[in-house]
Amino acid sequence: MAKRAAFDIPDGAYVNLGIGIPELVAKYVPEGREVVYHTENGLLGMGPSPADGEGDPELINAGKRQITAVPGASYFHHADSFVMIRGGHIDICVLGAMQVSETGDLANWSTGSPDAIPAVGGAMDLVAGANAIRVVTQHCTRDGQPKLVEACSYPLTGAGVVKRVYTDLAVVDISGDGFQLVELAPGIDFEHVRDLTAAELRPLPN
Amino acid sequence: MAKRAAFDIPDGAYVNLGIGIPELVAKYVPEGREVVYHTENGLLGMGPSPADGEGDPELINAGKRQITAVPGASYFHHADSFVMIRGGHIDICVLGAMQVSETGDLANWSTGSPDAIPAVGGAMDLVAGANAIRVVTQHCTRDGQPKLVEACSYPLTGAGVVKRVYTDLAVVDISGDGFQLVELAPGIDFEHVRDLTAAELRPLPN
Amino acid sequence: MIDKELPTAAEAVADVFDGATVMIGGFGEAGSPIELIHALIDQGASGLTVVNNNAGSGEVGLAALLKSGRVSKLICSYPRTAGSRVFPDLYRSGRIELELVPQGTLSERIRAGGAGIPAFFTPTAVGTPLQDGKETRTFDGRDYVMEHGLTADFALVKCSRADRHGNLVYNKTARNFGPVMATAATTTIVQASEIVDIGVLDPEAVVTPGIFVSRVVGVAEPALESELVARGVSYP
Amino acid sequence: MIDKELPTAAEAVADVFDGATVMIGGFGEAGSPIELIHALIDQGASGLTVVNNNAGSGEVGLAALLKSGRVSKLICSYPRTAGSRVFPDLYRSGRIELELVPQGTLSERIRAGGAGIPAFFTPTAVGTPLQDGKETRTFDGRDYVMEHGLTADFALVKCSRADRHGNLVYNKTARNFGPVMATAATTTIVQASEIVDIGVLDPEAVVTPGIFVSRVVGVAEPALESELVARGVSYP
Repeated sequence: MAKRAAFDIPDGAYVNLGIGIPELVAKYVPEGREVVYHTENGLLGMGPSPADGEGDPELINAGKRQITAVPGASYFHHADSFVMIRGGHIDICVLGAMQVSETGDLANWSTGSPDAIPAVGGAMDLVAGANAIRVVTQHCTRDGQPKLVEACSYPLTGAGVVKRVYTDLAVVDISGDGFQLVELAPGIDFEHVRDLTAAELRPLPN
Repeated sequence: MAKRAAFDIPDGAYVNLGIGIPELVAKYVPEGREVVYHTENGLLGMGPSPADGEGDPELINAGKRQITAVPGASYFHHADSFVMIRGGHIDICVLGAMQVSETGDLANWSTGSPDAIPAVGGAMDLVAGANAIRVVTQHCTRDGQPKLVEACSYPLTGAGVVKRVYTDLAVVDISGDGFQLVELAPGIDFEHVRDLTAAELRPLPN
Repeated sequence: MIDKELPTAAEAVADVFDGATVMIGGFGEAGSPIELIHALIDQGASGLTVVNNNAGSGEVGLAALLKSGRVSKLICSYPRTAGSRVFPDLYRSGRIELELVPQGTLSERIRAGGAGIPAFFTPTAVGTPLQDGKETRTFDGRDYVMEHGLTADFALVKCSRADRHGNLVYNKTARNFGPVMATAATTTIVQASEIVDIGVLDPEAVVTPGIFVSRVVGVAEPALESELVARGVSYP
Repeated sequence: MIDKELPTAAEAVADVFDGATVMIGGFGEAGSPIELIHALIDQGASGLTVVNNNAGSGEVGLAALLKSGRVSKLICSYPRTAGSRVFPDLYRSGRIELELVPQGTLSERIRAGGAGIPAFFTPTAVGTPLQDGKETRTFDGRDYVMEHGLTADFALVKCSRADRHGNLVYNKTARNFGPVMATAATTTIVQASEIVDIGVLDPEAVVTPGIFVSRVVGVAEPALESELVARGVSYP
């Protein structure tokens, strides 16, 4: 699904990738496209992980893993970094999700459990500011619960922000009118996806 | 009066000098004091005018005159420059004045004449933000009108902002209680200054 | 491949439309993108709202743009200029609207516009005529005025060196409004005295990251406004 | 003569008082001023409010400061850390207060504090639990939350190079919160890996101008948090 999401990233895009599966998107962007990756902790022009022993513990990404900087990169402080995000300068942000609602609400920061340590990071800023929010996630949770729902039961990261979801089963758009199937993964049929979606899923137009 | 004002600038101060007579203050700061001059168009560490033919038309002060930068200087953009001003990081700002009231109101940007081209520049930001606002000015206008008044008749630059005024006749503080004489210029007596001040002027304590 | 370089200033400003808001960098002549401004005069868009700290000098650059009659409104902190009659004449005859904004409020409004902040509170101008008609509010016993973020359709910016990504560095106090204006415009158009290969600019010292820049034009030896004015040049 | 250099971290943090608000730079270990934090633990001030993006790792640096019991409140965007039990234990047992702030709102609140802006509006957190209790307002049809500027009594910042004026440059993504925190504290205390002569730093590339810095301490070979954690070090 990261590969499928990568296919939709155009040449010249400024892109922020969330921690986890979304990070994999960078590996799959087709040859010939120049994409500039932003990491909210202060770097535009993020490159891949360093070779063994060549990293700098002060050159890390938002997931606090060592990275590199590509030619044409620039460093900046946190407030300037979020000028890029909040000000609408990031073209595409790819995030993970716990739940996505049929109106585009995203929940990806907290289960709301009173026992959990609340931690939000930059997710709320990203969903409020980036021009296109795309989600890459398994279609269901580990215990089989649908992540595409009528309304999120978890606390929101942002309301009405998600435009497209890439799962292991399908690509689904969120229009003004709910979930719209865009594409099925190889070997998957519509009924299977529909059954694992806890809201109405409109099929491909005939 | 610029010399007298310069005497009150301590070692290590960060100072912004207004256009005109206040600019002269820099020349008179006593030897051995290191003062850092800020110019709101983006330089900390402003030095004197360049030698003939050595200036850069893109290295200028707020009065748009060519200057130099001293070792330890730094350049920054306008928003960052006014972080320094509005955020209270400038220790002392020395400005000119058209009128100063006994409550510390300052008028120095407009006569309020309907025919005048209104132009404010950074004066309102400086008086709102710098830690100490000092005024250097002739005691009276060219046609003999007092500049120290009960209430300004010209539009204000800021209300209750001036703490001390240096004129050709005296040094006057503004306390919660109006104008307080601090010092007379050589050869000037109290009555003379009082007569040219359009508000109550308290004499030096006996 | 990202290549924001265009061959001429004319191509860079070709799509400026009538009625557009155009931020123009510079404090006096320092940082004034004079070749881009002249290209905009040639291009002919009218009814413009221009944001600049000043109102130009002589009859070149910004003053020439004003004189062309294509600017209906100027948002500005200090339109009084020694040696230029252009703005005073337009203003006194009611042919241009002026929005006077304190310099720090102007730069902060532009930064807010670029940062996605629609409004903020500032102590500047409290108790003065420039707070008239604006919302005020007290925080911790001090009064503040509410000011709004400012955005533009286009920004014209001058820098010293740029690369094809649009990473920029500036020359001394020519930096001034350029970096914030670059963030606040839908389309940011830059004239660079030098265009360098990607990777030449030190990532630690880039002032404007390329994400804020749409187009870059090389102008190897930009004209100096003061020199043109001294020679009595009038553009076009 | 301006000379902000102090010989030891202990002297630099000597006047931190009980109940002070202390901003601490760093994003994870990048930019974390670990020697200053350890000096603060030794110094003993308590009842502190600490502002940091995270909550530390292992039992060194920020995590050690939290473990010392001297922090009563943490203002933070992401206190969940792999491999540290310190914050979770304090939080679950009610021994520390947490103010959770989205990362961009946190950095903007700090910038606003340093810029003399008491409040601003942001779209971040609208429609989420983190807008609860906050004023909201609609501009141009979109909803925004009002957030307040954040200031501190002290800021502890790590940089790569400094001079005696307090001009600073940073190393790569260790820059993060340092520059804005330096503007927002009454007293900004910096640990620099190198202190250079005045005039060595390029004026075009200074990131934090000296006006924002109160004290500089040279720490030639700063410890790496991850290395200390890997070795199981617990401070003190």
